[in-house]
Amino acid sequence: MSRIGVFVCHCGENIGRTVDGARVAEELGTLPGVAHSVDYKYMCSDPGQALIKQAITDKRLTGVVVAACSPHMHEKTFRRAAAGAGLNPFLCEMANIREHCSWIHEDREAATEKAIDLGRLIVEKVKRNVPLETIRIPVERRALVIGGGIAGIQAALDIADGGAEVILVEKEPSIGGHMSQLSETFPTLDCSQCILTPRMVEVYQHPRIKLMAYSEVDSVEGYIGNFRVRIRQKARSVDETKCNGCGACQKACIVKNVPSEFDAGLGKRTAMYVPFPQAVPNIPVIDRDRCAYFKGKARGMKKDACGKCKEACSRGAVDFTQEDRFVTEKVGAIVVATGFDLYSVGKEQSSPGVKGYGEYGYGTIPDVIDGLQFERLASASGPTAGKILRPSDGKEPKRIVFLQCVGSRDPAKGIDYCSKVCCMYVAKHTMLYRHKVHDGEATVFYMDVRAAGKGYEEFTRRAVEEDGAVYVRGRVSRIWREGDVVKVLGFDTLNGTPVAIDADMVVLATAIKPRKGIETLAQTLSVSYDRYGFINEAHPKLRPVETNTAGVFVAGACQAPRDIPDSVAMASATAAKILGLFSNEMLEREPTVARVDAALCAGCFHCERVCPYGAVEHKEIRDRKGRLLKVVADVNPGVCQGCGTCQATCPSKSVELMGFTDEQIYAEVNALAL
Amino acid sequence: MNARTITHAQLAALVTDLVAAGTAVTAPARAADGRLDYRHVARLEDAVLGGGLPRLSLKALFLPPTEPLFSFRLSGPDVAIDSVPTSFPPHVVLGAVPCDAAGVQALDKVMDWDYRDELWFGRREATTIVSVACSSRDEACFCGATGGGPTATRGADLLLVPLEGGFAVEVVTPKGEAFVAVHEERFGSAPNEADVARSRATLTGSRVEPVAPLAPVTAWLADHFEDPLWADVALRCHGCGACASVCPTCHCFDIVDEPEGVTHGTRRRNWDTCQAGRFTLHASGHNPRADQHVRFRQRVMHKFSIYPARFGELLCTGCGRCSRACPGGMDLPEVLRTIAERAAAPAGGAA
Amino acid sequence: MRELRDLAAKLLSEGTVQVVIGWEDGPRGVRPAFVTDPAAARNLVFDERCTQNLVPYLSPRRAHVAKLGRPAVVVKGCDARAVAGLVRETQLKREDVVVIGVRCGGVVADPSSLEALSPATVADRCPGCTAREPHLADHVVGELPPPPPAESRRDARIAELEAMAPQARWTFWQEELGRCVRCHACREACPMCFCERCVADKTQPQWVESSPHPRGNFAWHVTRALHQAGRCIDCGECERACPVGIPLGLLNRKLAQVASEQFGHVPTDDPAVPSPVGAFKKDDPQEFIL
Amino acid sequence: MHATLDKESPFEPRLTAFVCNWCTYTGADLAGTSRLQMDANVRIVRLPCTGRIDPLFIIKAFERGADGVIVSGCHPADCHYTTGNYHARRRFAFFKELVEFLGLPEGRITFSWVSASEGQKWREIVNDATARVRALGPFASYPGTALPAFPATDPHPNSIATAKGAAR
Repeated sequence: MSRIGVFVCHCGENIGRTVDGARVAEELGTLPGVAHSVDYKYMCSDPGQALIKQAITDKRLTGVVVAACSPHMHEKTFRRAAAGAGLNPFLCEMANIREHCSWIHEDREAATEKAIDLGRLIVEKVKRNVPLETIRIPVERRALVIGGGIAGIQAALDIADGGAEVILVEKEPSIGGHMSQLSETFPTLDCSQCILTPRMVEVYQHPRIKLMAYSEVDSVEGYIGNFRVRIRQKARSVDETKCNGCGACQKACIVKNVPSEFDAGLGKRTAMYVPFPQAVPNIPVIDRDRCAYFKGKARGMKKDACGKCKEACSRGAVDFTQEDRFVTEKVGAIVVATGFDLYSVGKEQSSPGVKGYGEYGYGTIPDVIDGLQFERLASASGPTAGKILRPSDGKEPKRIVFLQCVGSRDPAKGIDYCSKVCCMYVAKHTMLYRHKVHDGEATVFYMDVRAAGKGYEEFTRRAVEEDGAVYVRGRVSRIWREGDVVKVLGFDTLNGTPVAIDADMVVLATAIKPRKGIETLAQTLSVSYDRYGFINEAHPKLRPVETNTAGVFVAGACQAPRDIPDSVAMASATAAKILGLFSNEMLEREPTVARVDAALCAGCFHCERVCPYGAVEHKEIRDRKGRLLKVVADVNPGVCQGCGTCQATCPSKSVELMGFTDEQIYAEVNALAL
Repeated sequence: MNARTITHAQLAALVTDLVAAGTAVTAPARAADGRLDYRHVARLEDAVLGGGLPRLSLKALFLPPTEPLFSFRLSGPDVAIDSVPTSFPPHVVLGAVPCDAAGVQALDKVMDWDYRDELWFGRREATTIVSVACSSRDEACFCGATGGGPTATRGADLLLVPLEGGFAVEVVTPKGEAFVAVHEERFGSAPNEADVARSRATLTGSRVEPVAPLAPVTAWLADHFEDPLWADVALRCHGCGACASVCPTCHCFDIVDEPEGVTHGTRRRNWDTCQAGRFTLHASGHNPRADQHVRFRQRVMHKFSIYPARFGELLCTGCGRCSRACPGGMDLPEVLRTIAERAAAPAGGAA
Repeated sequence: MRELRDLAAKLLSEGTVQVVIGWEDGPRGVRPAFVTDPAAARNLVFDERCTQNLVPYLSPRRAHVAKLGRPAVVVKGCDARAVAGLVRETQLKREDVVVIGVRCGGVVADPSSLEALSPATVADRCPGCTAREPHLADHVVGELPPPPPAESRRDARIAELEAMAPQARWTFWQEELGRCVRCHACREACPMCFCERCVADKTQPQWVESSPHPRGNFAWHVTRALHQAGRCIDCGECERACPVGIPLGLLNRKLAQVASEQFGHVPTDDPAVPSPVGAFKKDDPQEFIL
Repeated sequence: MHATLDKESPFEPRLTAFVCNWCTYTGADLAGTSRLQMDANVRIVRLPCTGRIDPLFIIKAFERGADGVIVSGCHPADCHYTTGNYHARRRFAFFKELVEFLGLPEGRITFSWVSASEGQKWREIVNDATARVRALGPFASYPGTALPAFPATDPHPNSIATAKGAAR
C-alpha cells in the first residue's frame, strides 16, 4: 500500500482566500493510501520544505503531493526537497490549486471542492509513480557548424578557440557569405572585407576547424551529444590537395560570360572560377552546368569539347572525373547558421503565399536594382571598382531613389515582419553615394525609420543632416521608364501630396527571407520553423539560440532578420552554450522518455512514423538459439524528448511514457468519478 | 402427465395475462434488423414461434453475457460489499427451441457441481420454459445425433406441438403442470392423439442426421488427445470464439473487477471462451494452449469427452449454431463425422 | 478455374510453396482451403461465393498455419490490400509469400448462401469496386467478369443515419452495439488486427472494460473502429464474423469516408503508399478545433 | 461568468480537460496569474503534448462521470515537440466523426488550440464548453444509455455513463 503525504499550501492569502486548505487536507487525508495530510501557510518557504522533508522521514512516505501553485512554478523546488529527504524526486508531484483554482474562482465552496478534486487526481497519479533515474549519455566533443557566413565563422572560431573540434560546412565554393559582398558596414562605415577576410583566413588555418566548403549536410541521425552527420562533398572537379590557387585555369577558361553570383549578377565570371579573389579556400571549382567540356559530354559528344583548364594547370589538379563524395562525422552539437536570401521583387516567388511587386519594374528596367547590387556597385572589389555607375549605360546616376520596406511589413505581399537591417543600410547607401557622387541627390521613401541600436539613430541622422539624403514618408505606387529616365510615382503621407521623381536609378531595399531549402534542412535536423521558414528558437526570450531539438543551436539570419552584430552575438552565444555542453563528460536528461514492452510490441512501427525525433529504432528479438522471433520497436532514451505521441498512437499500448504512463492517467481520470 | 391443447387466441390471452400480472415473457422476436433474438414481448403477435433459432441461445437468459456479482466500497480500512439478489421475479420463456432448452438442462449439472451457482438456479427456478416443436432445419443441424429432436422435451417444462388453430401442450415437468393449473382456463382438453402424431411425424420427417449417434466419438476421444487429426481439422479456425458465443452449452466465464472511482467498484462475470488465446495464458507468459488447434481440440474434448465422463451427458445439443457462425467455415458435424470414421476404422489403421 | 488449379499444383510440385491457401467447396458453401498436396489443387475453386478474405491466415500470430511452410495465398483485389497492409506494417515480408490474384466480379455477402450474385445478395463492399484486378500479385488468373452492381447500400445507409437526429442515431447504435457479447470475433477475423495483445485485453489499466455492457461495448467498438481508421482495407470480415450481426461495416466505412474526404486516403494494394496513421499535412482540416 | 450565478439551473456539469503541458496548461496558468474568473466545472489533466492524448482518455472520462470533455494543446506549428499536435489533429478528426456518427451530440467534446499566451481564450473555452454541456444536460441521462440486451437478467442496469451513486 502506498504511503502518500499530502501538503496543502495556503500561499498566504493567494490560495487561502478562496480555498479552505484545512478542509482540502482533511478530505485528501481520508483517501486510501494517504498516510499524512497537512496544510501550511507557505509550503515553498524553508520551514514549509522542512515540514515535507520531516514527514518523508517520520512517516516513511512513498510519495508526495504538494497542492499549491503551478508545477511550472515550484515542481523543481519540491522535487529537490523530496530528494533531500531521500525520496526519489519523481515521486513528488504538484496539484495546481492556485493558478487553476483559487485565482480564477471566487465561490469558496466551489473552489474548495475543485481543489479537493485536483488534489485527489494527483494523489491517485502519484500512487502509480515509480522512481525514475536521470538519464546520462556521453558527449562527443565536436561541433558541426552549417553555414560559413559571418555567424557560422564566428561560431566555429569561438568553439574551436574554446578547445573543441569544429566541422564547418559551407555549400558555396567559399566561406564568407553575404558579408563578403558588402562594401562598407553600418554604423561605422568600415570596410566589410577588411574585417571579414582575417576571420576567414583564421578559420582556414585553425588547427581545430575542419573546413568543408562546397559541401552540404545530407542526413543527420542521433541526438544531443551523439549526432552522426553525413556530409556530401560536391565534386569541384579540382583536386584540392594539388591545387595551389595560381589562377591559370580561370584565365584559360573559354566560357567567360557567366553572371557572377558574387557580384549579384552585375559582373561576369568564367565557368572555372573562384567566386571572389579573397575566397577561402582559394581553390577554383568548375560550374558543370556552364563548362564547355561538361556541356559537350551532356550532349553525348565523344570528343572533348574543351580541356583548356586542364591543359593550363601545371600541377595536374583539374579532374573531370571527380564525383560527389560522402563522409560521416560524429558530433555532439550542431549550429544552424544558413543565413538569408533576398526577397525576389519580381512576380516569380519561391515561397508559397508570397507575392512580388510587378509594378516596380525590377528585372525589366535595368536601372532598378536591389540593395545587394548597390553594395557591389559601391564595393572597391565590385564590377565597377567602386564607382557608382548605373547598369543600363554605365553613366553616373545623379539622382537615386531608395525604397524601403520592399516586401517587408506588407501582409498583402505575404510578409508581415520587419527585415530589420534595411533602414540602416539604406542610410548607409545614401552616404556612400554622396561620398562618391558629391552632387548626387538621394531620396528615400520610408514607412518608419527604425534605428534602434548603438550608434544607429546617430547614423541615420548623419545621412540626412550631413549627407543631405531626402527622406519622404510614403510608399511608391509605380516605377516606369521613359527614355533614360526612371520615373518614380509615390505619395508623401506627411504632406499629403503625390510625389513624382525623375530618377537615374532606383534601389529597392528588399525583404530578408530564410535560405531556399531551409525547410528540408530543418526537417533533417527535426527543428521547427515558422511559416516563413525561419528556424524557431526554443524560447523567444530565455532560450534564443537553442532549438526545440536538444543539441541543435541557431545563429544569425536563419532565425530571423539579423544584422552583423546580432549575428555575431548569437554565434558567440551558441559557442558558449556548446562549450558549456562539452564541459560535461556525460549529459543529464529528464527521464520522461518512452519505453517499449518488447514482449507485447507487434512491430507495426506506427510509433516510428509519428516520432518527431526519430527516436524509435528497430530491435531484433531472438530465442536462445539465435533464431529471429520478431522485430520490435525500441526507443533511444537519448533521442526521445518525451512527447508521448508514440503511446497514444500505439494500438496495443506497448509503449509507455515514463511519468505519464497509462496507469497514471487512468488513475487521474478514475479519481474524478463521483 | 396430461396432454392439453391451447388455441392461438388463448395463447395470446395467456401472454396478455402474464404481462398484466407483471410476469416477464421472453420469446423469439424480431430485432430492429429483422433477425430473431430472445426478447421481452408484450403480446403474442410480437413473438415468432417455431420460426427458427434466435441469434443467441437460451443460455444467455440464465448466464447473461455480463452480470454483476457484487459491488464494493472502501471506507478507510473497511470494505463494504453489496451483494446482488439471487432470487428473481417469475419469468416465462415462450417458444424456446428444443435444442436451446436442452442446453439449459445440460448446464444444470455443472452449475451444481463443486458449488451451487445461486444466480443460475435463482433464474432457473423463477423461469418456466415453454418450448415449441422445431419446424426449421438446415444442413448444420444435428440434434438427432445428440439425443434430441424437433419435438424433444429435455429442458422444457411444457412443449407445444403445432396443430391446426393452436398447439398440443405436452406437460413435461411438475413446474409445467403447476403453470397449466394456474392458467387452467386458457388450456383446452387433451388433443387428438392421431393429430399430434401426424404433426410430430411432419416435423421429424424422414430426417437424416449429418452425423451418426456420438457414442463412438466419445470413445475415440478418450484416448486420442494427441492425434495428428487435430492439427488438420483446425487450420481454418480463426480462434474468434463466435462458436462459443452462440453455443447453448458453452458456459466459461471470466471474473473482473471494474472500478467506478477511487473507492468503489463492481465485480462482474463475463462470458469467456477457451477459443481465445489468452484464456489459458499464465502470468508467467507460458500458455499451455498456445496453438489454435489445441484450443479447438479443447472445445471438442470438453463437449464430447470430458463432460460426458464427468456428468454422463454430452455438452452439445446439435443446434448447429457454431457451424453457421464460423467465419472460417469450420463445421462441427464434419469434424465429428471424421472422428467417427477414424473410430470405425480398424485399430492402427487410423492415425 | 483450371488456370488457378494448374498454377497451384505447379507451385506445390516445384516446391516454390508448401501450401496454397485458397477456397474449396465445403459442407456449407465455400470455405478456406489449405492445399499441401499438388493433387488436391483440383479442389480449389473461385467464384462469386468466395467472400472470405484469406489474408488473416498470413498473420505472424497464426503459428499453426505457419507450420505448413511457405505459403501462396489466393486473393481478390480487396484481399490484396490486406497483403499490402501487412507488408506496410512490417508483419509480412513480400518475398515470403506468393500472391495469386484472381479477377473478380463481386462476391455474395454470405459464402454459405445458395443464392446467386444479385443486387440483393452482393457483399456491401462490392458495388463500385475499383480493385477487381489485384496489382499486388505474383500471378493474376482468370477472366475479368462483368462488374458488380454499382449501387452502394452501405453509403445510402450511412447517409440515412447521418440525416437522423443525434439522439435517434444514438438509440440505433445502442440497440446494435447492445447485442455485442465481446467475443471479439470481429478482431480475430480481421487481417489488420494483428497485435500481440489487443488493447482490449490490457488490464493494467483496463481502458476497455471487458464486460459486454453498453459502456464496455461502446469503448470497444469506438476503439476497434479507430484503430482501423485509415488502415481498414474493407474486406468486410469483421461484420461477417460477428455472431450477433452488428453492422460494423458502417463504422469502418464512415471512417474510410473521413480518411478519403479529409486526408485523401483510399485503401490500396500498394504497400509503398503510407497509411494516414503516422502522417499529417500541415493544412489538414481543423474546422472542428476552436 | 461564475458557476454560482446559475442558481436557477440545478445541473452543474462536470468537465474533464486533457491539455498539453507547454501551451494550454501554461495558458491556463496565465489565466490564473491574470485572475481571469471562470466557471469552476473543469478539472485539468496535464499531459506533455496533445500527441499523448488518447481517445481512450476521453471515453474513460465519460465513463467516470464527466458530462463533457475539453482537449486542448498548442496551435499548429507551435508544438513544443514540433509535430505532436498534427498527429493529434488527425486522430481527433477520426474520433470526432466516429462518436458523432454513433450519436454523441456535438458539444460534449470541445477541441481547441490555446497557446501559453492565450489566458483569455482559455477562459472562453472553459466558459463556453461549460455552457454547452450545461444546456445538453447530464450525460448519464442521455436516452438509450441503459438499454439492456437481455431483459430482466441484470438487476444492475448499466449505462455508458456512470449513473451517479449507482454503485454505492
